[in-house]
Amino acid sequence: MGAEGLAFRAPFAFVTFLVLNQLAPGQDMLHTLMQQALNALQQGSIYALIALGYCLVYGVLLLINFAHGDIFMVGAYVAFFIASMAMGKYGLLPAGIPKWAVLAATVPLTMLLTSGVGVLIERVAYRPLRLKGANRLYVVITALMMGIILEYGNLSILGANRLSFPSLMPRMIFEPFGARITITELSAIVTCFAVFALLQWIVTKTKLGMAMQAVSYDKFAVPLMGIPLDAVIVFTFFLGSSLAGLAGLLYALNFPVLDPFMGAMVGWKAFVAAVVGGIGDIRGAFVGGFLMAFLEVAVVAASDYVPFIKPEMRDLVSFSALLIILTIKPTGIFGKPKTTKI
Amino acid sequence: MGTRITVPAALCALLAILVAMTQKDILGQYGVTFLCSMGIYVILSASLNLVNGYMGEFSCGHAGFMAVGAYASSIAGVFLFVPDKVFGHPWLPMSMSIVAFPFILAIGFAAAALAGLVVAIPSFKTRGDYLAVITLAAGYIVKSAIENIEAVGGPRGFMGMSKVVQGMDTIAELPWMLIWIFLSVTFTIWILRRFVYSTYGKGIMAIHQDEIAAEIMSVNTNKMKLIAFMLSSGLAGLAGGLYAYLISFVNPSSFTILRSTECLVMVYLGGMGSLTGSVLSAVAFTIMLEFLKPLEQLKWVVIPLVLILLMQFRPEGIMGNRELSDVFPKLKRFYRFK
Amino acid sequence: MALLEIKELTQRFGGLIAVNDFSMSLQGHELNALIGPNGAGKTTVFNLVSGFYQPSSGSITINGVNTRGMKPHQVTALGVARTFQNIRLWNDMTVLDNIRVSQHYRLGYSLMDSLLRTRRYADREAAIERTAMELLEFLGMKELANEYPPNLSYGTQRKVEIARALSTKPRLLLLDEPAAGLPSSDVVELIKLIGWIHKEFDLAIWMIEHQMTVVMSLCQEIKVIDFGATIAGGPPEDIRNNPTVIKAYLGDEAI
Amino acid sequence: MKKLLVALLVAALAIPAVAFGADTIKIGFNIPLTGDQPKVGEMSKDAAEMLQEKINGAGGLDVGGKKYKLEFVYVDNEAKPESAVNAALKLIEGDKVLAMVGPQASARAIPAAEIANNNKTVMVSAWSTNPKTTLDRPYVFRACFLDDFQGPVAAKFASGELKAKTAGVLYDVASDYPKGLAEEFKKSFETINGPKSVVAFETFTTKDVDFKAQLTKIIEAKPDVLFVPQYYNEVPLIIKQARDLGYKGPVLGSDSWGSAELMNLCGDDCKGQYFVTHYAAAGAKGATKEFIDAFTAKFKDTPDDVAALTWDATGMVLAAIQKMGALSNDLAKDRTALRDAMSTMRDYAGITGKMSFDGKTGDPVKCAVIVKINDKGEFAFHESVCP
Repeated sequence: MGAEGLAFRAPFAFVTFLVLNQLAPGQDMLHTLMQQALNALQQGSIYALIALGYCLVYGVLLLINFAHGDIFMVGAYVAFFIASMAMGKYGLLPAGIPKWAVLAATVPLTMLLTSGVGVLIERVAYRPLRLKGANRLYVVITALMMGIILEYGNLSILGANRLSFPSLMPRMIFEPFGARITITELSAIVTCFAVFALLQWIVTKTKLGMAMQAVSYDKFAVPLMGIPLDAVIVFTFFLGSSLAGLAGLLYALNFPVLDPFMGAMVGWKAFVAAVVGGIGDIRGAFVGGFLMAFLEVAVVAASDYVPFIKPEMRDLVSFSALLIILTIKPTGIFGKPKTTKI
Repeated sequence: MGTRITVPAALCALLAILVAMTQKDILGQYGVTFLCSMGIYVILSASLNLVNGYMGEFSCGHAGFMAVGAYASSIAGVFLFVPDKVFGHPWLPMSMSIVAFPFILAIGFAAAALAGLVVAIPSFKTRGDYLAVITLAAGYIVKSAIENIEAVGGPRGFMGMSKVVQGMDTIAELPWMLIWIFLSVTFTIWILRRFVYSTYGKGIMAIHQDEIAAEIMSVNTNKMKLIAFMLSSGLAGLAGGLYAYLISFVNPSSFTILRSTECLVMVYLGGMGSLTGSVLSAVAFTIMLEFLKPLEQLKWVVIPLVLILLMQFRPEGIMGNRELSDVFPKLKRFYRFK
Repeated sequence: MALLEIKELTQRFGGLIAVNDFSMSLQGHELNALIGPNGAGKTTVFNLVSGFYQPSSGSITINGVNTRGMKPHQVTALGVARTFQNIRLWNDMTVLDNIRVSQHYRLGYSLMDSLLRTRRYADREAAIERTAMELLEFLGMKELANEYPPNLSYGTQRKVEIARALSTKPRLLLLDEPAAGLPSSDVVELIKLIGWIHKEFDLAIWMIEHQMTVVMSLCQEIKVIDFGATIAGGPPEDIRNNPTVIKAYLGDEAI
Repeated sequence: MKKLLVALLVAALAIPAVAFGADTIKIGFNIPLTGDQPKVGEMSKDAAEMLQEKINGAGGLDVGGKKYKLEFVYVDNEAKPESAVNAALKLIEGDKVLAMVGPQASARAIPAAEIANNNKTVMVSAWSTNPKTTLDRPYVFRACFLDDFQGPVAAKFASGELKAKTAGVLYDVASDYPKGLAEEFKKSFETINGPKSVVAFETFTTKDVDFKAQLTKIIEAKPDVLFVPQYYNEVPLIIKQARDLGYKGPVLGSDSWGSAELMNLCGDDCKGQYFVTHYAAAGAKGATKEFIDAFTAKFKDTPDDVAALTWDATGMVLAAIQKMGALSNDLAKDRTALRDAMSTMRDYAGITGKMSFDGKTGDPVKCAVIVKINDKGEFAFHESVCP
């Protein structure tokens, strides 16, 4: 069976696995399983959204944009300020604008502004190096540095106080099969799937998408083909960063505590997810994100039933699993092995 | 032949001066600790350069190997010299610690080198960014594993190493850690120089520049990768051991991804495939870390900015892949090149 | 005992059969060629012989040793060296270092020797350097020793690559399109060089080449493959007017 | 090798040669102004500056009839162990401080304490709860109670006041403070309510924000109370997610909840919950109230427990200095004298309660306060538990 299959089956595998391990699967048991599956799905959607951003940029430039996690953080902050402004916080707008309107305004603005940040970084930090033909690892390091600058820049401007994100959605809870899911969680999942579909379409069907693939295939031939290289790259960063913005917003809706370092950890994990999925491939990032989440949740959930597995070992087990996947499949789940022509 | 002894002589002189300065209180404990951490950074960046610079892989789990070394040597030391509720009564008298210390460090080296296998073996098949993630995962695994081992205190950390250092003071009141770190730095540079300049070690650069050609031109690539990763992580372990005894306390949170990031930055700042570069950048980096403290938060905006600008102007790092002796050919008169 | 013995060699990539039931043998001092239209599977044969691929079926024996399961560096140690269609020199190493490193399998000292700089290390390094310099001198490239490949002309790079291959002390030298991309003047040069190498060194040369001038003026025997299958073999003049060969190259309407 | 020499010179110059002023007293602060918990550093610094102004405003510290001006030196330890050590040495050697306050978190406090003790300099950590910090270190003290006191207090309150027969615990396994406390709580709760009465003991890792997987398990186990010994930035998320998942029972917290930020972040979810801490902000009286009002007025920010504890830690040091009677200008002698004065401190009336040292350990004997978050979102005094 293909590794794709493996990735898709992982969740079901672990659900059935739990059922089998439970001697008498009662009603509660099933509820819990359902709940855990939902938890993983929701956590995965966040990972996947960020991973998609990594993947887009990588797919085009073969650049690991380590600043992405922090652009995501910027996104959350941007969303915060737009939302608070729209709710009349700074007196620029009258208070009492209905929340749905605020949300409707926040989404596009956040994406737009955040993508601005991303494009700016590309322009001032990455492009000069690229033009100088520096080793790509130097661009990677620059990206790392950019991330740190964003974190501490934020810290020194806004101070150490964490921000509490306003709730832009009613506190509505659905109860499918006895499991519970809030509307914010649901929206995160739905958005993630929608974005994935959209990107798939852009990359495979549209001219720009083709151009993006062309750039990643051969950076030097592309200009000769009359494709505006820089334009494509800028578009890529625009797309990737606006995704980070969207992810930041959804994240903030679900986890309404913002601090300058919120992007770091989730960013690293999303990056790992993207690579395990087969970096450069949209499907890879998507599947990888969910795989990561399902692994993490599985360890916690399974710890009661499997000997030697303690919930404390979550990172240990999940990362070991990913390591093994990469050892068996050296180019990730969707990555196609590079055939070197001799 | 004079060129043989100039460098050793110079080093001995320098060490003598350092020790003298501490005895005369020109150089206080603070200065000593500062130099020590600088030395540890030098070891870290030089050792990582072997993999990231000379072999051209992107390992970002160096902190993990450092952690293994730190814990291994700490446990060894405590096991031998310190009464501990987990590791029982000391086996040797305090005064022996000075004799045992090299072996304690060696244990750290060995343990970390073994841990290096976790990355080395996948590297046979997995390369590039995928290998990068394997190293990243390895780092997380080590940290998470230590957090789960109660015997070494889990997240509460592990201590008692100070006793071992005090044991040395019973022989003579000298800045022992400074001496050990000085020797270790020398050892690291010495071993790496000799390795990368031998035709044997050049196999690693061959892998970097064209793995297929290397393999077909009779370089046993898997073996070379194994050596590179184990040597690199081993030296990281050495640095870890020294760190543990310098701080006399280890806990998992000092070996996070951030520490690995620092190592990466130093390697690329110095230049891939330049030991001189690694040393330079490590020194520069530690100095920046210490002397920009007054800036508080802004320090971490300034340092990255400086580095980014540096890379804009020198996209190949401070030294590129050149060494001191390439920049000042005259120096070759004073020490043996290659 | 034959130097190289290939029996019913077959290589499949998924559905595609790159090499089909290919057999041949070299006694030890031939200068033969393997020709065929693009995508005929010539390079695949070389990759199989140099151990870069594992054959799907069939056997390759070098001096009576079956190379199945061997890694390329082991095969090289058996005395098989090769050059590449598109030059694969180590560009950040001097010409001298290129030729040094390619002697890796017979350095004759261990890691420890290199770290401790033992007497053995010193002797062997000296020997390796000597061999390298001698080889360069022999090929009239002594003054290039400390040049970096990218600074050299394409033709010279080819020459260096051949020198690097020779430095592994091969019994069998595989040349993959040595004349590819060379100006005609250099081609004449190259023909001379190959012939001279074949005369001076005790080895067999087996080359893939498209330029018939090279093949015709040098080779004793020529094997022609198309779609992985052997379609003809024999001395140059036979091949030159063999209808199947012409058909393979030019298609039916040529006749 | 040249570089080492250069570095050496730089380092040698780096050590500020500060003379030990005759009529000033220097106290060093080894606090995380940067790193991953800058808020802690900020709060500590604010509290210290306030105290300094207060004393110097009154003409200085009166030691045996002689007024001394206070000079506070703040060094950033970047929340890194090695920087904490450097900072400690810098303060002790370079700045020649009489005593050092901080580092706050145990991971930094333990190595720094080693330095302080070896250099025979008094160090007071405000909120390091790890036993190792003061263990066999006569010169090291702390201003907060330990896990093995707080844990039982929480357990007793849970099973008494909250009538809990079973409890669930969610804590950060990678951070030593919550881990220690969670284990202490488990131990004493199970001694009260019998083995296995802690029905769920779940963990996560620092910087996690999604606790649903763990909470789902906890809720499945149906505990009467949920104990969350976590920091104020994690608590809001934990409680919100617990409620979303349908948990209706009470949530019990620890002193790490005690920050004004908690309510900004948590909102209504936290109202009606209890937590164990050092002092109650709302309805506070006397010195405590003064402190809170002054702090809020000065920094537009309600002080959290770090601020309060730093205030007390520093206050204790100053009290001990006064107790010494007089300062000889021999630093080593004064430091030792200060140590003796500290270790015999009795009933120091701090804003976080009375503190005493028994002369043997550096751990204070002090009372804990249980606070209820009332409907106005204030931390209201509920009861006080003493050892």
